[in-house]
Amino acid sequence: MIYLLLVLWLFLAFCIIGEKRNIRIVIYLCVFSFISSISFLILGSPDAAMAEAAIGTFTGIFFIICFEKHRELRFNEKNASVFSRDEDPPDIDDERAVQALLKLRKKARARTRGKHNAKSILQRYLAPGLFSILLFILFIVFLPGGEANPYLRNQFLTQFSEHVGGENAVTAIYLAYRVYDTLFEALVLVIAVVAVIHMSYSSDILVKGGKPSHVGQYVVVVSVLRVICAIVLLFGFYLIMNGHITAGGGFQGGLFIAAFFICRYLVYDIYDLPITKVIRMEELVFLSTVIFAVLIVFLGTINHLPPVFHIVYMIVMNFLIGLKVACGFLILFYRYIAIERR
Amino acid sequence: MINIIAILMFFISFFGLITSHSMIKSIVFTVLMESAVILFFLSLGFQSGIIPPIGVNLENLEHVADPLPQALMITAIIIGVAVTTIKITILMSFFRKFKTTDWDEARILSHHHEEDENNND
Amino acid sequence: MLIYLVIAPILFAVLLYLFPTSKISKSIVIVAQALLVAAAFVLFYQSRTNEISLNIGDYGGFLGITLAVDQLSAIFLILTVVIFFALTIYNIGENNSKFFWFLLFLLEGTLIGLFLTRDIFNIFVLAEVTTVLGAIFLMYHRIRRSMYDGLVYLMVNVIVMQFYLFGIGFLYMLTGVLDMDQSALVIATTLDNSQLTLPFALIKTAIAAKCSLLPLMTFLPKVHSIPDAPSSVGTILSCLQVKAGIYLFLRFRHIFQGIDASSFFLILGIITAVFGIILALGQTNIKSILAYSTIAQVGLIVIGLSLEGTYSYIGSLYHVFSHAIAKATLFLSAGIIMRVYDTLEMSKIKGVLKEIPVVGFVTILAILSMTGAPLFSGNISKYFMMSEANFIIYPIIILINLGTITVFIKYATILFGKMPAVTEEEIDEAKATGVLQEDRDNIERTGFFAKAEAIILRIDIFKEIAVVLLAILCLLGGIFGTELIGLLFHYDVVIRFADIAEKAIIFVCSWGAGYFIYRFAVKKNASLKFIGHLDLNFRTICVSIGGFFALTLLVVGVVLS
Amino acid sequence: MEILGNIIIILGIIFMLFGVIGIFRYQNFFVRILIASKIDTVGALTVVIGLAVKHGFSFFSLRVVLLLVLMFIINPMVTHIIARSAYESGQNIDGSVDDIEEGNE
Repeated sequence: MIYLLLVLWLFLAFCIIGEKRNIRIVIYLCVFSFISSISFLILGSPDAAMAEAAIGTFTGIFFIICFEKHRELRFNEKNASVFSRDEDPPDIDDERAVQALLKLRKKARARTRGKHNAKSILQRYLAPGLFSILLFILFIVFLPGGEANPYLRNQFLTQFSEHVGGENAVTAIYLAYRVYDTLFEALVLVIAVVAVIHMSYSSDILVKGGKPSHVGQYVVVVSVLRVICAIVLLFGFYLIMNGHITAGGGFQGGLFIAAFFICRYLVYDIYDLPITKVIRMEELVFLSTVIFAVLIVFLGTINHLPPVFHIVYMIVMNFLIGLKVACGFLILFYRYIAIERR
Repeated sequence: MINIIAILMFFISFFGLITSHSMIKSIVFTVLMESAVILFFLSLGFQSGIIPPIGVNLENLEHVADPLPQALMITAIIIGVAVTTIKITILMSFFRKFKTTDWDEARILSHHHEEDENNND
Repeated sequence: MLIYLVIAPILFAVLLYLFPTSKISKSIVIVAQALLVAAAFVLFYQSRTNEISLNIGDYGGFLGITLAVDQLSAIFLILTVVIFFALTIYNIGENNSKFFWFLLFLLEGTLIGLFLTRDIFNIFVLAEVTTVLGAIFLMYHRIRRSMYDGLVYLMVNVIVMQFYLFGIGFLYMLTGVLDMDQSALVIATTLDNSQLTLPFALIKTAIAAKCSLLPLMTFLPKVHSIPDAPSSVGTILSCLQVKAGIYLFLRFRHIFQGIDASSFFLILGIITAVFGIILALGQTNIKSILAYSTIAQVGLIVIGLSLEGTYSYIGSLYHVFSHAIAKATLFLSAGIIMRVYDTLEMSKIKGVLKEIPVVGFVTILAILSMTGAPLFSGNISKYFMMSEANFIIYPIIILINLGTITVFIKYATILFGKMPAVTEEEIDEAKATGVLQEDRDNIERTGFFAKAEAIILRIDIFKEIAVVLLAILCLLGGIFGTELIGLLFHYDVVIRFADIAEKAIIFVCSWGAGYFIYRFAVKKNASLKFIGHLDLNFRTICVSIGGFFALTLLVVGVVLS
Repeated sequence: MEILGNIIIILGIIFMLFGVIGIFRYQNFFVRILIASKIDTVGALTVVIGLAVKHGFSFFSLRVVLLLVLMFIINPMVTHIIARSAYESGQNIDGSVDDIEEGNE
């Protein structure tokens, strides 16, 4: 079963290599994440599977919004360069600079196009293919034999319920044993949000005047989503609150909550999100996550608390992380629909 | 066996990286590379009929999956998506400015000040 | 204590970002930075007597993450806080937004975390964070070249970190733990070399890319010397990020004790140094010269670390220190020069000594330290590095130093001469091509406006203070070299006067030879210029990563075993 | 109970098989989307019902039934939106292409 899936997985990778249209590449990528998610589930890791599934969806959405902003990006990579003056003025106002850039582009295109066309497919792919196969063979030759050393696995499985509590060993590791890693991972998300806001071009930090979703004309979609979005929100909170017992946790639940806000955007056409406030909230939540972790785990308090509080700690921590992730992805989504609007 | 598939995937995406001219494809291939490594980690200690490390009294069970790689890989997945969003944003800013996603063209365009100076010398 | 050194800068950065006003009070920043320096020194002082370690959460049995300070960590910790303190002073006078300080403090926190942690996976996480932060810092001004180079930097580092992650996957499979010391123990007791070849090659590939060893060295200096990026980021990347690669190199050498690949890395180091010098000689841009000479020095450090013996080990580590400080001085003064002349092209920069005498003087001091003049810290480190070299390596190190001297003779030409005036045509052309327009957003490049609008440009006094402080450190590191080594390494070293005199003679001869080489072989050499502008595209960089991996695998698996 | 469940699951798989054959059999886009939606709705729903029957009256079955309800709502919507956007971007009912933007190969 899993081998069948994995063969399909490899096949998709080959599809991406051969594909030229960007929109199809992204669709293949989404299918790829879907298959990876199912394989992870079969490998006995529902938490990672859930994270992968949610992440695959969000990455696909971001790519597609990106293509929607620049429609020429959607199709052929070679066509993705229709440079007409009236449609989309570049940043430089000066006419001469635009002309210079145009000339330079023409030159660059001629140079690279000449190179692309000169080689046939065989010439282009033969040497890199052989090189990759060589690396693969070398890798396989030196593959270390022997069984996996189960030292830490056994330690964790036997001790996590006593040390941390709960029933999910993965959450226990994620929130207690290796909470230091988790903090940095939350930090990466904070940085990503700030970076996306800093680096993308938009007239204002507020999303005022963002693009309405125009889903309103799709009556079926709107009425169905109106029902679904409540279930999505509920499921998100379910995952967060039960992260220590079943699969799921703060991160996965947070993504579901962000998905609820996306549904809300689609259904009600609400795009005037006070982004500055959400950013502030996200960072406050991050700060409180760090301080909470410092107080409970880093100071060693958790070992002196009765087991009930371990559960409380995990629920609060999951909740904070979930809130942070939800805010982060919400900002990312709204920022993506706001930037470079036409 | 699964780890060999993961390694194969790793090098397929490596092949993609060294052949693709499009920035979008390169970003996608780094995502695939990450997936390959994640699959490798999760397949450590795999056996058929494996069950997830959730529940009580796991210590008596033989077929419980290793929880540590799973926790590590959740971290890796999140870092991966954060980096990917940053990459997409840079790509969009870049495309807005230069209207191209081709690596070679982008290189020539973004270095053109230097090139001119070199030609003048 | 240990953990707050990492957490505090991060919390402080986020608090700064949350601060309602857009301008940050300068005193807050400088006080925070001074507190960090003080904390780091206290920690260093404590760690001298015994190693301080902290198991987060007190779980024991290698379940949690361990942070520890030993001698090696302490050295890098001190280096990090000193350089960041200088950077803070350098930037204090500028009208930087809070985003700048946010990035600076986050980078400091994560770099300190990278030097303190003992967990293999935690290193992956922190390395990713520093990479992302570095890439964003490079694109701080969001213009032209920085976007392309920032994207390449981000992509290549992410790919390389996948190799690292694969390596620690195998390491975890074989040893069953993620703690460095414990996995070193398990490897030494239960595993044989044939099992370790693959993880070794994978991890070394990542580390080699981090400290830009042989095949990957044309891309990192390009990133370090992006003209549009703030000069602080070049300093951080060139002085600390590359040194973090050296740190990881040493750590993983300790883990893979059984695999003795020092001869391989010796050869790699020599080739890297030679190529770094040749590439540096071909540059026409002052920041690129500095960035490429970093590669040469990294090669030198790797040579020193690959030699057997305590003295060369100490010398190399001390060279990490002295090179970082001298290079930071040079990079920051290059930032000031760029501000005044509004260009980085060597041909347009003349007469720095006359125009900005403080910067010119500081540059001379730093160059002397870099090239290993007596009384400077570079001399001490090179002295110890060479004291245990055999008869083949000894002349090679002297030749590499000769190359470095030639590079810096080339660099020193900017100090003399007369500052060229700006012509009307240049201003017109700049206005026409939109460069002037772009510079409006760019805070660092204001010299051109000053010239174009006939204003006298005033240099920020804090910038001069920062570079002067760093230059004084170079000098102190040389005069009190033995004491400093005793303090840092807990090891009493002796310097014989006769050796110093011998070194001084060699040094003077090298300067003479370097001048002749520069005068007759380098100055108008077209082929050097061609080599200097060699630029790998993204696909070629990926191929070279793969090539390095295959080479390491073959050498370690077939040749050395 | 278990045999009944298995029979229903096999029935669902047969539905799916017909759907897959249908996709390859017809060339018209709208016919294809119709058949593809059959795989989603009829096939998958039958399999899920089979699972619920197989496990009898339990907490697991309750969750499966919830899933079934969600699928029942979402799948037709997705098919609808694909078909509608195809129509709006110029795909004609008779199968000819109006002015759909195609990147050249």
